[in-house]
Amino acid sequence: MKLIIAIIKPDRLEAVKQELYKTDVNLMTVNEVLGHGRQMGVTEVYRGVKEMGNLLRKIRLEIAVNEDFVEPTIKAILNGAQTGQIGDGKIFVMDLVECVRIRTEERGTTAIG
Amino acid sequence: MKLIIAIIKPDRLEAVKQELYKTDVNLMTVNEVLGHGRQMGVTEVYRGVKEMGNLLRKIRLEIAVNEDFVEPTIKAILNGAQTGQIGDGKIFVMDLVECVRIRTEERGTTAIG
Amino acid sequence: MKLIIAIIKPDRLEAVKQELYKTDVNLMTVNEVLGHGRQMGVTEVYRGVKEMGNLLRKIRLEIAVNEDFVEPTIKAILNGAQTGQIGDGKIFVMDLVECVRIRTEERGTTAIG
Amino acid sequence: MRQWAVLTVLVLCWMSAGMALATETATRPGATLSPGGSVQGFTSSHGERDGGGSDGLMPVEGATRAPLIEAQSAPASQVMPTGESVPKNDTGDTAWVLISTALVMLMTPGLAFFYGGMVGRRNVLGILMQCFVLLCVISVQWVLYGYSLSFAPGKGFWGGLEWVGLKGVGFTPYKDYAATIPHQLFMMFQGMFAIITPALIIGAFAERMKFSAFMAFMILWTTFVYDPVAHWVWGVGGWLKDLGALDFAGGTVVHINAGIAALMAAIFIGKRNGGGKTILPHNLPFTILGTALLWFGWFGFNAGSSLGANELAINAFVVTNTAAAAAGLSWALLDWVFNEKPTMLGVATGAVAGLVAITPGAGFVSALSAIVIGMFASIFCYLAVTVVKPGFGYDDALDVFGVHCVGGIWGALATGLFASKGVNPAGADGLFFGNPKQFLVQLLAVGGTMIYSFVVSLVIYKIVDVILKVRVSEKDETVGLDLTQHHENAYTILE
Amino acid sequence: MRQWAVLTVLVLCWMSAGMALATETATRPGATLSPGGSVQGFTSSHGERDGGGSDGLMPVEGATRAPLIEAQSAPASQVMPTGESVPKNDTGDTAWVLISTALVMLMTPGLAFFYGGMVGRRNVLGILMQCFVLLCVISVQWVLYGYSLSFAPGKGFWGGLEWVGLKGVGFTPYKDYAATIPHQLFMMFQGMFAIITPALIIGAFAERMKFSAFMAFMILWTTFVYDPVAHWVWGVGGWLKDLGALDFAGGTVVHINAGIAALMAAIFIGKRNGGGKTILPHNLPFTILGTALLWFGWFGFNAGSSLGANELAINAFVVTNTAAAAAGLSWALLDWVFNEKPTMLGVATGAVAGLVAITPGAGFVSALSAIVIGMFASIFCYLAVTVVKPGFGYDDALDVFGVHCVGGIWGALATGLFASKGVNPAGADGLFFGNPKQFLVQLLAVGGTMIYSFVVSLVIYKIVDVILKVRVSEKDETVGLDLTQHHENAYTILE
Amino acid sequence: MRQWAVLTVLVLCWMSAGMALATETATRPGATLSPGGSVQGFTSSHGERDGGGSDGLMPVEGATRAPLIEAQSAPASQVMPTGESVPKNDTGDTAWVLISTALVMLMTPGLAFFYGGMVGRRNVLGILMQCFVLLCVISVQWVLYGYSLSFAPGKGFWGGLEWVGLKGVGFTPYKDYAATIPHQLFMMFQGMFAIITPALIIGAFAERMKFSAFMAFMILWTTFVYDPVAHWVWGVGGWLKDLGALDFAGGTVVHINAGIAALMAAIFIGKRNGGGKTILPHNLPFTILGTALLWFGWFGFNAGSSLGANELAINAFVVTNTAAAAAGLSWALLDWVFNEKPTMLGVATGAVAGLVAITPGAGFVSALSAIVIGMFASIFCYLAVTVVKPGFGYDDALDVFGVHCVGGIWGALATGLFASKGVNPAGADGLFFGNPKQFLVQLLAVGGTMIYSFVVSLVIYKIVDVILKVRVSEKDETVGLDLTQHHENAYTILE
Ligand SMILES: Nc1ncnc2c1ncn2[C@@H]1O[C@H](COP(=O)(O)OP(=O)(O)O)[C@@H](O)[C@H]1O
Ligand SMILES: Nc1ncnc2c1ncn2[C@@H]1O[C@H](COP(=O)(O)OP(=O)(O)O)[C@@H](O)[C@H]1O
Ligand SMILES: Nc1ncnc2c1ncn2[C@@H]1O[C@H](COP(=O)(O)OP(=O)(O)O)[C@@H](O)[C@H]1O
Repeated sequence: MKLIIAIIKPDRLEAVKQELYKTDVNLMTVNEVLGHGRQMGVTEVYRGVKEMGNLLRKIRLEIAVNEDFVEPTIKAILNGAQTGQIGDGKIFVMDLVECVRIRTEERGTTAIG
Repeated sequence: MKLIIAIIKPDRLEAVKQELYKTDVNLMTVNEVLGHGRQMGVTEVYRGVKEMGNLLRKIRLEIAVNEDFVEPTIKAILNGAQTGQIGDGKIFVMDLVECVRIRTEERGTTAIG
Repeated sequence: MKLIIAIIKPDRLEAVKQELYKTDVNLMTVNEVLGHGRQMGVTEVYRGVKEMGNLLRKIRLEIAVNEDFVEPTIKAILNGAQTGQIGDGKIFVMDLVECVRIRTEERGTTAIG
Repeated sequence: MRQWAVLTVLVLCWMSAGMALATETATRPGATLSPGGSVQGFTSSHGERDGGGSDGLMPVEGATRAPLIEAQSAPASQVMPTGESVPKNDTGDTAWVLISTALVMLMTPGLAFFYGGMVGRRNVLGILMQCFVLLCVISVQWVLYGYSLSFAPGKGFWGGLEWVGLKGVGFTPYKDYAATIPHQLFMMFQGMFAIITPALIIGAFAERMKFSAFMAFMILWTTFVYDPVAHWVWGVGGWLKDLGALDFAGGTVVHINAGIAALMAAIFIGKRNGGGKTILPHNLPFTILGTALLWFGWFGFNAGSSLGANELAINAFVVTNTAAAAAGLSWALLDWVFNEKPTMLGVATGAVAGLVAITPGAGFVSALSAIVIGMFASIFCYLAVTVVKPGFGYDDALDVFGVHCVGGIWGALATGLFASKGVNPAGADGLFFGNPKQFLVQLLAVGGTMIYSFVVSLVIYKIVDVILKVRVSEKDETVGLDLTQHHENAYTILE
Repeated sequence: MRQWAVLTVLVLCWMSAGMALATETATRPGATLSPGGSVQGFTSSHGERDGGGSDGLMPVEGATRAPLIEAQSAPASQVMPTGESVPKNDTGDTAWVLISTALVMLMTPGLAFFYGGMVGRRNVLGILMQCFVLLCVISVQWVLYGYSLSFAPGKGFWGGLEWVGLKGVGFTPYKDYAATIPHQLFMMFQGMFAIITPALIIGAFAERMKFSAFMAFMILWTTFVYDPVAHWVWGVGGWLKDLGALDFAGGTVVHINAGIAALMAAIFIGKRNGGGKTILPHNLPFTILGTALLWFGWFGFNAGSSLGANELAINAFVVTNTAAAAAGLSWALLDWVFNEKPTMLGVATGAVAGLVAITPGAGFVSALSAIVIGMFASIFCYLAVTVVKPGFGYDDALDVFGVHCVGGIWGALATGLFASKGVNPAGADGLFFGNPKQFLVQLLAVGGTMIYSFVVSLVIYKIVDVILKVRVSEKDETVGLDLTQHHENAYTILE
Repeated sequence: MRQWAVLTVLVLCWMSAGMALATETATRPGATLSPGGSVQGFTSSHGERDGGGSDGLMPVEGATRAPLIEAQSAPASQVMPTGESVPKNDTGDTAWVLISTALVMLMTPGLAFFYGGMVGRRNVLGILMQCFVLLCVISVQWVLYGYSLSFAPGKGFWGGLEWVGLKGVGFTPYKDYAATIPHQLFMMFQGMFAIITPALIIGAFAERMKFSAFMAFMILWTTFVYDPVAHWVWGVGGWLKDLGALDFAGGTVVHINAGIAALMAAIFIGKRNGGGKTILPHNLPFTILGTALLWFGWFGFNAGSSLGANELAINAFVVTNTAAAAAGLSWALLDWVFNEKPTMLGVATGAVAGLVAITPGAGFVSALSAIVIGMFASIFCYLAVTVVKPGFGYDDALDVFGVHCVGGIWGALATGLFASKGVNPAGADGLFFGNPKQFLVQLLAVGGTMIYSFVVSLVIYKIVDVILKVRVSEKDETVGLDLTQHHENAYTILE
């Protein structure tokens, strides 16, 4: 089991979700984060004082999947999120030791989906 | 050392916290996320246009624990969060390679608690 | 590759960022969380009813780095975030199995930086 | 429970007061001279062109030999010289009541934000919606039959149906209510009161009432509780008016009336899930915005109730501001003493309590009395909210009873204490100015309203509950009223 | 597309109506007796000191033998006895119009919040900025030359430049516009209308218009569309005014005018990225706050358009409140039927639709008619928003066309149906009161305004687009207007 | 530091101006003819029933042979024919001042949101609380003794204690202040000014002042700084009034006075943690809401200062709106030039600067002058905020000095430049209309107020600091004032 974390642009969320559905990945957890990367922020000005904002709004997806879903999930995210422009984001994959479905107390690979 | 991530229903947070205290787990990090799972969202309507909201507010707990606290922590979360209804959430467990307490620069298992 | 998660005090973010830049760590993802730790919250009162708030605003940093950057990154965070007072936070380090740059589809250690 | 015992004793006290008064009134027939209601005239000025010379009186242009403002009661009418029977509109008075009407209208959205800021993020639209829908429904109800029920003259209990659909409600003044502004304007001004009164109740059952049941309850409540009580106190022929009860701008009709219905609703709908926990306001600035709009609008509510740009309006304006300020300050001090720090919600709550408390007496008391009334308003309401509510254990979520009913009772009684003919010659003196009977009259008005309102509200509540079930399901309550009752989210979480 | 065919048929209908009317008018020369415009006088009261005795009339102090309010049209002026030519300011009327002017000013920020709450979090400042900048720019434009273009008397199309820089616009009343308030006050009151009208259009191209292009478009639009159309309907010598079209407070000039320009803009700027998705309001309480301020301000807009604290003001006030309420209720019911639950945004939208619809008829229809007008306003606007918009496929982001143009058309026509001399003797009867011609006149006014506004707006749009490019880049649209057009964030995300 | 040198030179300049003036005044005894203060009468109209015929004058009903508005100064009183000594209330004037009073009250919450939106999320309640508590405390102080200190007649420095507790402040007009409205109304109207003035200062020490110290400072400041300065400029016997300084609605008394105290506070309380970083507004829409309420309320502030619904009110209304608009526009252009994009906060700041700058001259200058005054207001304030503040290095967090003091100084001087008897015959001509002396008088008033206010404020500050310690601990500052000073959170983070 793996935990996939993806940082994407906010306006790509809808497309990524659609791609994930196609790949039969329906479960995920989403939140808003601020990303600091290659992409330059937009200058802000308050009463004539410039502020170089370097944190940009991004969406963070957290998806737990079984091994054989790892590559399809990555592909789906790439399909949905790639624009070819700086700021497209990253995907991180980590090992998942255990997974529990709270409702049923099922564990492991059956609990994940 | 393990990092336990739990996604629970917002209204269960208080109960989960109480259960964790009983298990002597007092340290945790919490934030609000949106979950996409089996549970169906509530339809939203804006000026007659329906929008099928499928992301639901959830609470994400992040708890770093030593090995022997893993099972008790999972139990505590199950106790507090389980309602038996769809949307109860998931628990994910991952390996923690290192842990540092910033204040004291302590490392490892002594830093975790 | 490692994923470093740091929970710090909100007002230390700027300092931590400066330290990270000095260490040549420029990429990171940030969000706001609520921490429950040793630090006591501030009592709130609404119409004469006291509420003991025990969740405090913290900042969570997520930084993916290559192996040889792990210690420098930890050092940088410690430098920026340490005040010596309760509530300074924690650093967690986890193994990263894979990393993908969405824009270029590069993978592994070249994708991380 | 000990608390209910205390309550019983209070009711008994009230009843003996009523009997004492009844006896006294029976023996002294001249007792009903001072008219109650919002339209207190300066009867002493009749026929004097330049009454302005005598302090406390204000000549109104164009009202040459007529009373400045028509007192609405029969005795006052008698003093009007014959042959002066055609009242005329005064543009200045009309302008002031026009804008006052707009100000009172703004109070309902103000209240929506006052309440809306205090509830959770997932229930804020529920509050806003209930307030706005009342604005819509009662506006229409009022024009169709509400005004007629409340103000058509003649009967003791209800106003009858002569003025249904505004038939006969035209642009010439109806002198028994207001002699210098168009009758329709008086109608509209009063309509805004009929809107905000049920809206006040919303705070009691916040976060847990089903919307359909809400609608049914409110339409019935306005018709069978608000309209009659308004008639009692302000309508020609109303029994409390004839008794001489003083209620300048609606302490009894609006605040006690709504507050006691709120208590009933809080008791019978039951505690919120989680057992009537503390309010954790999701957006206190909204609550403060609401407070600001309420305070602003209250100038129309109280100073507009003089129904003209006259000196009574000035008095009402000054004491309204002063009492609100004193009460806000007083709550801040209570918080400072009992909770270490003065709180913003406390000051806001105190200010509203002060505004409530000064409402019945705004045209009868002086600015210095207003300071005292305001100060004590916060003390009583603070006790109601921090001691009485937890003591009895009802979950009056946003403290409608604790602030509006308790503040209103104090205000009505304080009017019986502090009222002075020095302020308003057409009013009455209170206990502190040598007239203990006025205090008993006030007590009777308060008690009568409370009992009627509680009982009838309860009957309506039970009927609605049987037909529609008043409370939402536990699941809906958890998800929140916004999504379950209105299919909307107040805020986007992710964008 | 089928829809465009329907449209063509509609235009043809309108043209034949116009021709029918032209023929009739040619044969019946007395047809232009009833003055249009906002300043409807009670011509029947001329010369009567105590006209107050006859119901429906209100004597204004100091207007002893002059018409109460100067009707602005030539025929009305004729009835004024000679030797009465020096109009005087009335303090009550002045007070009411002063505060009305302030109320109308508040509507522009109200609109900013109404719209601002509906857009995404990253575009809210874009909306607020556009509204505020219009408040600034048009305020200056109006003083410099806008008022002159709109109201300087004499020409049929434009008002000319006599009053540029307020030259000659002093403090004595200009009786053809308002006989009892200072001329400068009339100027300022009208100025607030000139501000909010272009502001209404903002909703159509929300989230995607470049700020520089916006500025250019709006200055040109106000000069070449708003100013002439205002002159047509309200200016001395305006052709629609002379035709006898009734538009009490700006249904045609403000709402139809802005609404049709909005449609043009929505069509030509194209859909938002993502293809004109639903609105997901980032902060509905802001939208409700805006609705409250709009409703509150609309009392100034409509009841202030009587230009005095007179009975017309009362009538306008009452019907404004009633129509808004009825429309809010009606939309709630539509939502209840078609979407299971009544929604807060629905009630707010309905209320605004009702306010729009009652605007042209506020001084001509009764409260009961207002209920009908309000109810249908929501029905028509609901259809426009849920059926017509998706049908044609334009992306009128915040439904300016669907609410303001459709509501305005319905209101203008409804005035031709429900207007009654029983309400306003100086007005006219509508179709339902036996005068079908008035309906045709209304139709002609509506159609003329729509065609002129659409065409000229389009020309201006195209010119601006060539020079400045109207639409922001796709990247800027994604990031949001707040950051890209104004270098600001509405909210801190992290602190 | 070079900056302090510049400052010294400026002070020297001011002193020589004063001396020059003193010499001149000594030799020309007729110099005090034009009354200062808010109650500028049209003395030329005395005794003319139909003064309305001459442009620029407005007859007020019922003031037949009396001056339209009683000028408050001795010279003006002299022109009043004897036998006309009983002033009468006018309902229209009363209505306008009533609503104006309510409007000015609304400015304090408006300011709360204007400031509150600009601070961090954890300090917003701190701001709201300070504003609201001032509304409460000063309302009570004013009734108890503040009004007496400021306006009781006779002394040059303070007003004395004759009117303590409103003793003798009744409903008949006090003609030296306002001849057509009840005295208590004038009192209340002025009370709202006494509330907002200290509230303005809050922005300077935002996010770091201890609440207890705040309370102490503000009560003392209002008593020892505001009350006397108000007396100087507006009170019968005040020395600046007698000197002929023009301050229509409080440029000196309110804005310069508060602005310089703010500068003092910013300097002595020291920079915020992190060294006086930029403002990062946590909720700019709140700031815009506040701006809207301020603009709206300012109509009461300026146009209400004419104390009647007269032509001065109209003039003040028009120039207020025009100057605000021109200044908003001007700041937008500055931003466009220097920061690539016009910003919303910029337009809001500019509008407030324009409102500040037009305040002293609102009753003396024309609309075209108002455009110039507004334009330059933004230029000067922009410089103050972006050049002067960083130059000197004080941390005036929300730019109270930069906007209110600088804008106020410019406004006071601009009045000395642009004032014209063509606009207000009872006023004076300014430099550009051939009267350089007026400019010197204005300079003297500005300088006198600044020095007095700075010095006395500093003394009060130091006393409070010794007793209570003014600044919160570093830890409390980090956590934020909401939690540490008021035990509340403005928003729930998690629900
Ligand atoms: N090493 C990293 N650790 C944590 N987050 C990262 C890392 N690299 C990138 N990110 C996240 O991904 C986002 C996009 O990165 P950026 O360098 O702008 O994109 P790209 O190089 O793929 O075009 C960043 O804003 C940040 O949130
Ligand atoms: N595989 C997954 N990866 C990430 N998050 C998940 C996953 N499965 C569930 N979740 C999270 O848990 C929440 C509850 O899941 P759901 O399927 O509705 O609950 P259950 O099946 O336990 O009743 C989801 O809303 C989502 O946030
Ligand atoms: N074991 C843990 N698991 C998750 N989060 C933790 C853990 N320990 C600490 N934290 C986070 O770190 C924050 C600071 O912890 P705290 O105990 O107050 O600090 P310290 O002991 O370093 O002074 C907490 O508020 C919490 O968010």
